[in-house]
Amino acid sequence: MGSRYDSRTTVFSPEGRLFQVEYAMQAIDNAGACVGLLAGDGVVIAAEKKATSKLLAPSKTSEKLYMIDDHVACAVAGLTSDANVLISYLRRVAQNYKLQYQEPQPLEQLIMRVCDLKQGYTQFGGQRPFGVSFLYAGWDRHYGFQLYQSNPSGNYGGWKATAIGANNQAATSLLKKEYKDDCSIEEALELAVKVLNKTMDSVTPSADKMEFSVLRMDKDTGKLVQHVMHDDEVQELLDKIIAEEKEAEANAEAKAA
Amino acid sequence: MDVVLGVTGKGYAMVLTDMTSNRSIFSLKHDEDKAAMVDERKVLACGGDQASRSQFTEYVSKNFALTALRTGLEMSNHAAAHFVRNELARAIRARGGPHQANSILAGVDHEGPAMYYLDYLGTMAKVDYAAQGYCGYFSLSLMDKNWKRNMTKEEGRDLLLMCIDQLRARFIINSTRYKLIVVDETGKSAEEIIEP
Amino acid sequence: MASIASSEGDRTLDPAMQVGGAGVDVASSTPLQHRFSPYSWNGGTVLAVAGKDYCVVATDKRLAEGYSILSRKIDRALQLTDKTVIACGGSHNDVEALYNHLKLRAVMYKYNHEEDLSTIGAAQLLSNTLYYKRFFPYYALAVIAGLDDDGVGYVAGYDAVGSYLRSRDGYTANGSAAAIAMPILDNALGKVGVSSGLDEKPEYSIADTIEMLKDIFVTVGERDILCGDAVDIYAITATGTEHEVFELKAD
Amino acid sequence: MTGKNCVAIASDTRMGAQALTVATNQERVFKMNNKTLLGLSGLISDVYTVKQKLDMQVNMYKLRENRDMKPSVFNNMLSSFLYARRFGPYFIEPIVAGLEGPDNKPFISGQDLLGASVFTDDFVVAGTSESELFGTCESFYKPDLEPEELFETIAQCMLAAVDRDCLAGWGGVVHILTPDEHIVKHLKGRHD
Amino acid sequence: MVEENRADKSFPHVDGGFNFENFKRNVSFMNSDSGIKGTMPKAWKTGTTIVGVVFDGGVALAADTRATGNVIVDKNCEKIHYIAPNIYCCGAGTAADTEMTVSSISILQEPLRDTHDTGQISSQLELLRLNTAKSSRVVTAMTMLKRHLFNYQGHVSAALVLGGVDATGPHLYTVYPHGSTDKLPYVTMGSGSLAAMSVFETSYKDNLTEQEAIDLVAEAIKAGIFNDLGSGSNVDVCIITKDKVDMKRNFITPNDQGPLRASISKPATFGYFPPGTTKVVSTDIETFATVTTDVEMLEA
Amino acid sequence: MDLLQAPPRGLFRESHGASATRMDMASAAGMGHDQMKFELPGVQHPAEFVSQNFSPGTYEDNGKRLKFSKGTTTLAFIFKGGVIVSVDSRASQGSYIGSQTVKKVIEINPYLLGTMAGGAADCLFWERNLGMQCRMFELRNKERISVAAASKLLANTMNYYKGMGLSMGTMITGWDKRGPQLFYVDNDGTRLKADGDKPFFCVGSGGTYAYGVLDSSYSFDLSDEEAIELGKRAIYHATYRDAYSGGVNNVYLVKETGWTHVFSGDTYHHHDKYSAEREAAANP
Repeated sequence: MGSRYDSRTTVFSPEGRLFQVEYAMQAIDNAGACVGLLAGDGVVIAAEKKATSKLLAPSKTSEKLYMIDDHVACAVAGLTSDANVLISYLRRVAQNYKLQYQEPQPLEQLIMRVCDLKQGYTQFGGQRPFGVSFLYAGWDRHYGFQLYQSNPSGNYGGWKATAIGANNQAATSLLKKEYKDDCSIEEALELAVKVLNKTMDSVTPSADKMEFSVLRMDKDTGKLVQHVMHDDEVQELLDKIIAEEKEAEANAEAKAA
Repeated sequence: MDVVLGVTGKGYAMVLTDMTSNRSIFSLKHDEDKAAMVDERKVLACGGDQASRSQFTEYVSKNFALTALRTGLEMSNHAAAHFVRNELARAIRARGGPHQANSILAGVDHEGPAMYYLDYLGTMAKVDYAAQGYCGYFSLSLMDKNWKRNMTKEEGRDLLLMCIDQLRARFIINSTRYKLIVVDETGKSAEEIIEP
Repeated sequence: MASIASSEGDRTLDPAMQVGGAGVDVASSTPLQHRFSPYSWNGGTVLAVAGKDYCVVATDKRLAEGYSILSRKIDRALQLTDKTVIACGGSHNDVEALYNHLKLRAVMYKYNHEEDLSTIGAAQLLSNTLYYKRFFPYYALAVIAGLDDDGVGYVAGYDAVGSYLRSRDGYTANGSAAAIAMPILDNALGKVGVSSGLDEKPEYSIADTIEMLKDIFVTVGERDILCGDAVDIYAITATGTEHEVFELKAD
Repeated sequence: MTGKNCVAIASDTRMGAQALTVATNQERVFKMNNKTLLGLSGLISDVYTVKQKLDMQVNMYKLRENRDMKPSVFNNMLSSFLYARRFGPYFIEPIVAGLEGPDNKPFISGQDLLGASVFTDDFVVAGTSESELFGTCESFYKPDLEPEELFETIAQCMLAAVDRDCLAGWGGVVHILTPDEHIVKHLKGRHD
Repeated sequence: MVEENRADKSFPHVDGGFNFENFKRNVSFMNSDSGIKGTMPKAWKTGTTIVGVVFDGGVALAADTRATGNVIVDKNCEKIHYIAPNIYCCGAGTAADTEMTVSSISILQEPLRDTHDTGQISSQLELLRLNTAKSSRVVTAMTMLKRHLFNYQGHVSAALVLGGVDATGPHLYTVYPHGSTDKLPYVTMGSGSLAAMSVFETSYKDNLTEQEAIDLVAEAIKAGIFNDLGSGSNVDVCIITKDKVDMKRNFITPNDQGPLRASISKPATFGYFPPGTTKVVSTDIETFATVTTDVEMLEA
Repeated sequence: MDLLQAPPRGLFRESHGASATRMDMASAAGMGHDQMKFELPGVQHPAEFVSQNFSPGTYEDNGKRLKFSKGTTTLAFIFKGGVIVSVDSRASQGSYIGSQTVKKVIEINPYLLGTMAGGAADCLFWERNLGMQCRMFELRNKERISVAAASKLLANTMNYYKGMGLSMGTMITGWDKRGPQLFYVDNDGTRLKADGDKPFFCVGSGGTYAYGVLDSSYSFDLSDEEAIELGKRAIYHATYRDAYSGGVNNVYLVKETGWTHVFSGDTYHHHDKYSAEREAAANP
């Protein structure tokens, strides 16, 4: 693919492509997958944690899912170091908005800000683009629950269900097939597990390889709650899905028989 | 010395200002607007010297317009009030000095009507009715006595007229004309010049 | 009061005379001003509580100026008659002068009328005496405590120029720590103009009252640097006045 | 004021421009996180500004560190914040009250407008009624009160004190923080 | 690069140094004749008696524990501040100045390591120690302090007694708010300095033993506590020798109010508030979720 | 002592004035000495010195520790049933509330009332002094002094001490041959008669708020009950907004037969009552 048009971010190829930006996007396709689903009563984002080495101490905090503010969470696929810079930027933007207006920043405004920053790195020379894509799960009073995706080019868009990272085509096609509008959070979680199962290398899904975050309204208090699921909750969810799959298989076999 | 008053009621907020512009011992003008719509459904009524007042109101309204253009969203009363307060608090620390503007911000948003008392120091209070400057000494007791929740527009107007009568009777500085602006869900729903 | 004789008020010195004077800025064009204050601030806190048939007044014994303690055993209270005690915080020179004057007036009254000045009469006398110095006040923050003509406890607080008022609920505080002590008394005893404390304020006995005042003085001693060392407590009943000294901390 | 595994801050609710009472619903006590309460007395404009700036720092800390700021740490941050403005201070006097560490040990501190801290294990006070409050608290405070008792004590101390201050009152509010709950009680006070 | 935003810059640890954003505004407040001036809070002073004495093999520092504003705001404050493992310092003057110039609580406790660079002599010394791998000298600390104070021309109102033991032996300095210093065998500072000095002048002798030094400084502080109204409460003593530092916090507590209170039998209804004494208009209770990873937003 | 004495002129030059002062002393302490004179500080300009150093300032007493008690919201109005006098009861020294139970209506005699605003001692003393002068008048002339004359006496006194830093804003009210009368007198020597369609005054820091209520609700034809209620209401609203007014509301009604103290109640309870009424009005 090498060409003399890919040595700089700021140079278009004759076909009108920015190779560096595309390479960045390809780099992301190797990263652990993230999937996001918009449910009727909340947003689910989930991510695969890639186990690189047995010797690596597991991170104390989340590797793939980050809280940006009380009303926004994001999932990251790509270079973690790049992501850290952008996440801290996102947090500062959100906090500054709050400082100025004393209310949470509308989601799209926040994403627009970080995408402007990302875009800058595709246009000015001497620096490479950020090698990260994000999924954003959030809520604001204007549009309720929302799911967005952004990539290194600085493009972003709103989605009902989407995936980034490794095997995202496969994930997206599964989502296309199985996603239902206005599904419940539980259904969305189950679908997220299925999608991750499909994208992950390993055969047996396990809780320590996945992260889930749910944004929803608390039924009792009516307040927005961001909930990062514990390992045992994740395991419970996995067990349930595996049981269902087995049952389905058994049914199928029975049918076939 | 300006008269700046406001009340909220059922689904609306209204402000009343005098229309006099004074300098030294004479009065320059009797048709000065001291309240401006800074947004579709927000009005900023302001007392203070004319320069500060106009600079300040314009700064606020242009910023709100910019925000609306950028985001396509309407700012909540809460956010708008904090924006204005922050600007006041910033200005008083800045080289240019404070906005010598004591204002009342009133508006109607998805949560209904709201009113904020803001002075040049950056003091802010969310209130049901308000008066800025000296006119407060004469009208607040009337508002305390006669204001009630969910007043109709007519009742609100009557209350403000009562305050004007009081100011005419007791305030050393007398203005002849006052302007009343009513904001409701649809935006500016009425504007009236009140003359004796 | 000798110092007052030397007062020439705001004295403007001729800058020319200051040339070569120690520590004087010769280049300065503003004239040097000497201001003289005839007052000092010696602290002093007075609390008084009146009951149905008694009255207790307590005042601390520390005489202070700035950060210095001038005396740890000053008497701030004046027993004017058997049934009347006056105690003052403020500038102690003025307080002494005031006391001397009042003593004289009380004695003269007794000679003329062959009876003691009543507490109510003394209260009015004190007010007038203070007011006659309206244009050069005694710096004395006074409390008068005693029994009225019916034998009921009488307490009144004064400002420096003689505005006074018999306390409706029978307590007052004056002097340096009035603001510290007053809300405590309000809470315990205040019935009107007060939103705190028990709904029904209890009636305290004279012994309880004394203990309560001691406790409040411990509090005041903890927070007011001018108050400490000891407290004079005068308990006035129909049978006479008992005097007690309660030791406070000395720091 | 501290209690047994709980802390409380009380404040009045008046907002005024000198003699004129502008509003009677002023919040001066804020929950910074589930373990920390902040009370700010002083110029109301600065109360807002400082509170909002601190809020931002507390949020950033939480996001960065994935844990809540401890009350003592918050106190230190506030202290540096104020002292940085040694020669142009904010006109506020803050009080920090919170529960510290896994044992929820009560923590309270007060600061002057330049950020000098006082740490006590009983009570701290600030504001226009400072002298009055010192009197009532010094007299009425008792150690190891349960939340309900602590509420009565702090509320009484506050009401009695503001009743002697022209510039304070018009209702009051008490915030009580226990390990599990944040209780806010609005008090009936004098409105004159 | 990632842009710096405005609000962040207004926070101390970004810029470093003092922040003068309010200065102009405050000057206009002070010049205004409205009632605003009278209601402004005032800075606390330590009042204070602080002393130090050199003895055979070490330095003894001592301080009282009172801080005053309009009234006594702190009955048991700490006025002996850490500077280095072998150097301590007593502070008198404006409470914030003494605390922040000398100690730097925010350094000792996490996590705002990068607060403004003023003051915090102790942190500068720590950096110096890390860079040079040598223990700090008292004279270094003294020079840093005097430079800092001189720089601010007395506006940073801290009067200090600095003591420590280093490779060259025990040293005791006083540092005045304008930056002048003295090196003496026995020193006093603060509003109670005269009272304390009278004790030193009476009882000081060369080559005191450690115990004699402790007794002497404690006596000097007590003189301040009882004769100076700005000083009060307890005696803190700090003994620095070549090998160790012995911080005797509340070494003597001559002013405990406990016994005094105990001697009073106040009526039972005084300060007794049964439940329901206070009239409550409304109660809101927020119960914290037990799951710690949940984060709640206030206004959804 | 190097003290100047007030020169014997003005009020005190008149024989009844001078003797009145002595009489006051005599009644208080049984002494007829002329020892009691107003002492002035021995400076070149005593008036200036006095007003600079000892007059009650607006919010703080010129930075002096010497703080005098001061107030206030007071009001009085004439209506068909007589005169209503309604006052608060707060005495403040700086922002500290010295007392919540001050009697700000001074009962000069059974037919004359004075109110108190400004320096408490100034009002108290001079209205006491006025009471004495009124009594002297009665004894001399065998008839009660008119309210107009009484207020004029007080205004004369104030005029004499003009510029010395006295602080007084008072209303003198009563019932005389000409019916209910109300006068305003202050430390500048101002003396105003209440008449016309708004025969009332509000005095003190909370006065503007009281005016709001009075101006909008006043009518000459109020019944006694309505008038008392209006008096209460006006004071309540003033205490609510003005930091330096509060405490207990005292209402007096002046009739041909003299004054009666018709109401005394804590504004604490007024607030409960009126705010409940307002809530009720919002949800009929």
